[in-house]
Amino acid sequence: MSRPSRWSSARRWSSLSRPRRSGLLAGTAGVLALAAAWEAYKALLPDDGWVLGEVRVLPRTTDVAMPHLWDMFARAAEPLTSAPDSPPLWLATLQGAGFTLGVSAVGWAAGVVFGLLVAVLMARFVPARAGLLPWVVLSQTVPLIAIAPLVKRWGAQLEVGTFDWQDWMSVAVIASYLAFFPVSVGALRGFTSPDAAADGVRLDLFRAYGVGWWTTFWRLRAPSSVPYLLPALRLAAANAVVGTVVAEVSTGLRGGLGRMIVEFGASASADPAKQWSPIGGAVLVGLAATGLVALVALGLRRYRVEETA
Amino acid sequence: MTGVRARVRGDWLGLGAPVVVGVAAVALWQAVVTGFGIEPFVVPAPSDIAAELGANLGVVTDAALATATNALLGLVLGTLLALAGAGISAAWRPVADAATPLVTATAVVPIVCLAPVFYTMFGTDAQTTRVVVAAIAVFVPVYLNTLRGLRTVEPVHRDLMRSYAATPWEATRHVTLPGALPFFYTGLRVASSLAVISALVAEYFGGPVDGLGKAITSAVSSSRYALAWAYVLGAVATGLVFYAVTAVIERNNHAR
Amino acid sequence: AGEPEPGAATPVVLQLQWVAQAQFAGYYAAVDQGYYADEGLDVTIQEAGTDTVPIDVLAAGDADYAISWVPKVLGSIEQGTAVTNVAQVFERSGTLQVAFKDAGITEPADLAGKKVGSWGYGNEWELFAGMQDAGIQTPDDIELVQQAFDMNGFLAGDIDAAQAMTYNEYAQILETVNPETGELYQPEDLEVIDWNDHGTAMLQDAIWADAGRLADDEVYAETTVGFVKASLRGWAYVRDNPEEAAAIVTAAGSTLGASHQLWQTNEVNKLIWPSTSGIGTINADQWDQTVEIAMGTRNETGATVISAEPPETAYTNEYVEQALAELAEEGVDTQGEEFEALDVQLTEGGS
Amino acid sequence: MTAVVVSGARRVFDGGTVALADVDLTVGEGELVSLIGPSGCGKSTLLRLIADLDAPTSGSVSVFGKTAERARKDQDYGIAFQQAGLLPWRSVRANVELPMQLRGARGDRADRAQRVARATELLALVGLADFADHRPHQLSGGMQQRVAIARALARSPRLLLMDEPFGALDEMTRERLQDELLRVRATTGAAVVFVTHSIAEAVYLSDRVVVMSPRPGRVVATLDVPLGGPADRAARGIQLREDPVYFERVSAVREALHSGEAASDRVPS
Amino acid sequence: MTAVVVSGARRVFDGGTVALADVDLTVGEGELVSLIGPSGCGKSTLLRLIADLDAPTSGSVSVFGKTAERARKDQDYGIAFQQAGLLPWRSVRANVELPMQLRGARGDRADRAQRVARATELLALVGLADFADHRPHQLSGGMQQRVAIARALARSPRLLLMDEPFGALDEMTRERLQDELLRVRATTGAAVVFVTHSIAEAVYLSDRVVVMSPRPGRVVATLDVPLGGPADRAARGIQLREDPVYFERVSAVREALHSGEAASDRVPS
Ligand SMILES: Nc1ncnc2c1ncn2[C@@H]1O[C@H](COP(=O)(O)OP(=O)(O)OP(=O)(O)O)[C@@H](O)[C@H]1O
Ligand SMILES: Nc1ncnc2c1ncn2[C@@H]1O[C@H](COP(=O)(O)OP(=O)(O)OP(=O)(O)O)[C@@H](O)[C@H]1O
Ligand SMILES: Cc1ncc(C[n+]2csc(CCO)c2C)c(N)n1
Ligand SMILES: [Mg+2]
Ligand SMILES: [Mg+2]
Repeated sequence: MSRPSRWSSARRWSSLSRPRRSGLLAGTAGVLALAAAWEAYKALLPDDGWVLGEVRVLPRTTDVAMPHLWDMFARAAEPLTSAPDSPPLWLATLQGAGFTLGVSAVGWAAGVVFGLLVAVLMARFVPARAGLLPWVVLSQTVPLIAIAPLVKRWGAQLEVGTFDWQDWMSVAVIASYLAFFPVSVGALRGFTSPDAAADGVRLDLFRAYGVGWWTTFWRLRAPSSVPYLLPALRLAAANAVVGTVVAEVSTGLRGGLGRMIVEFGASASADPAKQWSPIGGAVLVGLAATGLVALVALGLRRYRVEETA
Repeated sequence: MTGVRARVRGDWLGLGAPVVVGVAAVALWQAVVTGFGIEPFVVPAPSDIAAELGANLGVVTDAALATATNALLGLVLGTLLALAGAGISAAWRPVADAATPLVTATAVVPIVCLAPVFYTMFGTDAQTTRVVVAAIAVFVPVYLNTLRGLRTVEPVHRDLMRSYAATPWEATRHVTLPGALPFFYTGLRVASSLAVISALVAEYFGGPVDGLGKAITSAVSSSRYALAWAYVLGAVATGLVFYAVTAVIERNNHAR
Repeated sequence: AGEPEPGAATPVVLQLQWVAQAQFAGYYAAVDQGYYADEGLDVTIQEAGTDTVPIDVLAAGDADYAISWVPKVLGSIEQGTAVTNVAQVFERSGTLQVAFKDAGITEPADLAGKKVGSWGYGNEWELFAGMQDAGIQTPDDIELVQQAFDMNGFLAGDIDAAQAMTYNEYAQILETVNPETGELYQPEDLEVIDWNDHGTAMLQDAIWADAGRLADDEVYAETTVGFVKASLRGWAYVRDNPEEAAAIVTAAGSTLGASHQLWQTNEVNKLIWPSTSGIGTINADQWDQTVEIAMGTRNETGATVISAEPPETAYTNEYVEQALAELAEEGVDTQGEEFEALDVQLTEGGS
Repeated sequence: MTAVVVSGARRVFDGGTVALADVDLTVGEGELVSLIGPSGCGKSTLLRLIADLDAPTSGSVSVFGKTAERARKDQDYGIAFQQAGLLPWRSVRANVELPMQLRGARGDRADRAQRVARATELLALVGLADFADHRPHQLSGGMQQRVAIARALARSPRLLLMDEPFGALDEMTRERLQDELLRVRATTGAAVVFVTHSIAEAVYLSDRVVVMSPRPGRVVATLDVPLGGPADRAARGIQLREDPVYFERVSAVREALHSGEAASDRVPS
Repeated sequence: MTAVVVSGARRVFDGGTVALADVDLTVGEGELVSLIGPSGCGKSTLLRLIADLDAPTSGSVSVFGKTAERARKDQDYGIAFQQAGLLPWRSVRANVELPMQLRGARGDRADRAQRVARATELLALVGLADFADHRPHQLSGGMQQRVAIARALARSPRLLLMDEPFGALDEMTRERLQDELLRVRATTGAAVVFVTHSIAEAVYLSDRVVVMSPRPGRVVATLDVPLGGPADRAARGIQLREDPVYFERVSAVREALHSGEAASDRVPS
């Protein structure tokens, strides 16, 4: 039965999608609505939230639990500490966010490279795929915090010539551990997508040309994988940020948002608005990271007629 | 090229190869640790881990059950919320657009940032925060995948329902929902192991003293690394059970 | 210590058990005041995260010395980590169990049936020992709650009795506005269980060295004396100049507020000074009490810290005695009998 | 009363493409009319206007004297698309039952029994009685098409709309289904609007062949095919295809197509 | 020397399906042979054996006197599948250049220039000179097919293998491409194995039509089509389709097909 090819149907869908601008407007409305809901909730519900039997179903509304939004912004404008040369909190947060973003980027890149290598290995050798894939899935059930100190330890033992392992590199490695997973799974799906019966004709074509696996890989499998790879890269970016922050908390690396979150715990009771700054910073880092991936996607747009989850 | 022989080979590979790889990896690990006399704080030997697991099976199981309960509640709660949200978003485009930045932000914000404030909001004497954290982690993939599924209605099916003058509810019941099911399951599969990890990570930041996350730090802080890894095995097993159960539900529910 | 070679300072890495704060003021002061440099040492201070086990960093060779609480290290030693306590800096325990007055908790036995906060991470053994002494069965008789980085759980009433260090969390409470009065919480609002008063105090911050290297590496042994000496001298500086010491720690990157930092400096001083046998000396009776509790106390999973006496190498006064002798020669007061604590005013948020 | 009246229908798409320009079309009751023309000439668009799956930019469409919308809501027609468009999660039988189920007002036991009986009958008609409990993906493309046709016939509509329903089939299966369509028509007396790009098929099946020209889509010729009524044709079967009238009409349609094509400046492929 | 010799070829698939049973086929140099038969009778399987995309369970295949594998590695044939199978990320031109690029040993400037010239020539041949820089998705189905055909011709193979290449096209485009194929054949003298399920197409194009029967796939008849050489046919164009010999051969193939079909017990759809 003839079905419209993926490529042409994609074009039809995109022509149906609404103008960007209305989405942007609605998005802003959504953010404002959440802000309004936060304050309304705070205003309307009792301090103790709503407790049903033994379980608190709705959160407390005290200023410690849910500071006013304007308090968060006001706090961000004030200095980080009372030290005379202390930068404003927003600036410190931004610097921390920049640091975390940098480490995440390294972790993302390392994870992407490793993920791609694993995917190529699994695409090339069927037994490798069967043997490795379950372990790749399994690897993500190992809690990150259990391996973070180990990675730091392994890294610290490493010293090759003038190259000295830095603590931030351990954090980047931990970030890459989370980032590699979606890449390897997504890339494998992409690399093997020409094997699907519906697309088999292209693979037959390359066989008819009498060319080897690697030529087929570069000319067919790799370009075909792009629609699968791009969402994976985006997921990997979000994962890399999560991994970086967790590892910063875990190893105590100074400079990033994770460390700020740990330290600000000490003032969570008396200065509750303070800890919302690094949370906002983390959202920014995540958005920036996925935004950077969008740039990569832009470079690959010729291969990206449709994206597949 | 695919045929019975390939399938049989595939089945053998599907079960055998991972076991071979696993056994080989564990053997190599054991050999390296004993051969080079590696300290347990670098990496404990598999045999020691197994011994600790054997000696502490009850404690590990209790901890795993505590974490699994929160993960399961979070999985159910997050899935229900995601389904409701995706339904509303699919039915009403402006809601979907308005939710987009919030969902994106939720997808990228690390749990470690949220857990401390959630304990303050929901109380640190209850499991609520762990459930909420797991639910949030679950929400994102289930919502995104389901929404995509609800939106991917084949044009020919849409025309068909219109030609029958079907009501919106009939169209939803007969075409949209069944068509979205595979997408929903893709999201659920991702969410299942996420739920376990998230509930576990949340334990680091407060709540009643139970669960695998707490147990791992306790063991590590007194250098009992083999015991810590026995708890990690508990976490892996829990994640695997969650993943397998969702896979089985998926297979039974949409045998295609 | 040996003659410092001119121009070639020995690099030394010190692993802390948490991030920079006045708890470690002595080491930061020693760096700042050049005491380590005087001993020919180039000291780098490494901070810790939530999952850092300082003693294992030391054992792995990634640090030369580590600061850690004794009960945590006893567990590691039993797991085969060869380290030695070369200077017991804190003579007293800073761990409290804090409750609001109206909770009716004045002594350990009152904890029964209450929601009790515990940090975990090996910081909870004094609490378990105290409850065990009071005949409380854990976890059956109490509801154990994992305490977060902050005191919000306590303030919101989720925890009836929370763990608190005198120098940190206790101050966090006193920096917070009491919504009922509109003023900061006052010590009178709180009931405090101090484990020093109930016989279950355990030794806390000590300087740990690698036992293997102490035995085999003469240079390291010499360095150890120099390191301990300069560190103790740093602590003497903190005692005599608490304001300056607090500023040094803040300058080293701590984000704690000024009044909180000074409070912490002052409280830590109280844990050291006056020193019974000279700062850093390990008193056998305190050590034995710590070991005894570590062997006899069960946590919520039924585990004890250790099951047998630690080896001989677990502590030695050899190096600290040399250091104290040299310090005495140089006219440094190592007992602080004259020590007078400050009366620090906490401000809202500790700023 | 006529089955379909399209008058002055125009359809301009958002991009400015004029898919149909002033199309008039009348289909009498029980009549089979084929639409033929090069790809992109608006055949599907016209069919969709009749089915009220799309609305004309100007002009009007009426079906059995009502508006197209009323006719759709009254379920006056059955439709088969070029793609079978079966619901993959339903069995073959359940796919055929779908239109009845959606309109089976009461949903009680008697209703159900009637539905099952009708589906069985229809599946037998398209030669798929043995496949009632299979899932669509277990059928070949041709079998799926036949299920879609059975589904279109389910409620015995007075009007059948078919958009290249045999497009994906091999020649022999196609010929067999053509004969089946003639038989169904003979027994039910339904009017049929049949889109195709096979000249032979159009001539073989139709009372009238409507030839269209591409962009903007217009009717360039309407040719009668005097080969007898449906029962007659179904009976003659293969011989019909060797009748000289048949060959002559095939040539006539081909010529009309080629001249219509020449009239437009650029030929789409 | 003959282009293709298949002797006693048998292909049994894993499930036990006998797709081909003892098939013999000879294609002379420059000859155009069509394979026709009901869906599932093994036409594609046979073509894939010749292309060495699949191997016979027993029997042998030789291409220009070599093994099929050798011929594939020597790039002795060009192939076009039923689906166009273009690479969507490449321009139309780059798609046509692909086989030359994969084999363009040196990849230097002269090599490149030659490739570009050849692609331009081929695109003109299939009437797509203006679309060289378009992407496949910007083309209609028929245009995509033509690109695939240009690609198959790129290295001027002595043997062309075509599996229902015009299957997805509307009738008029199809007829135009048939004429183009005849022209190409007349100029290059390539042998062609052409799979189709259109009887008219098979007769119009072929020197010989091979009729196959379904499961197990066998050759049930081989019919010569004495309508003149390719150049001659291309010149006569539409008139050829009205030649009595043409009609006669169409009927003959139809009869052969129907009888072949009757020989097997169950008809696949
Ligand atoms: N939704 C749409 N938006 C814009 N243009 C459209 C749309 N649908 C169809 N068209 C255009 O309208 C014209 C007629 O399309 P239609 O599908 O009716 O052609 P057709 O005759 O059915 O062709 P085919 O034989 O290929 O099915 C074409 O030029 C097509 O590009
Ligand atoms: N990979 C395969 N595994 C098992 N059976 C197969 C395979 N490929 C083809 N077959 C079977 O072999 C027979 C011949 O298939 P083939 O594709 O050659 O038919 P065809 O004549 O090309 O049909 P069509 O006209 O539909 O393209 C069919 O019965 C088919 O089901
Ligand atoms: C994960 C984690 N959470 C909290 C603390 C708090 N804490 C308990 S004792 C101590 C040292 C003195 O302040 C500190 C910081 C910790 N260590 N690790
Ligand atoms: Mg159409
Ligand atoms: Mg075929």
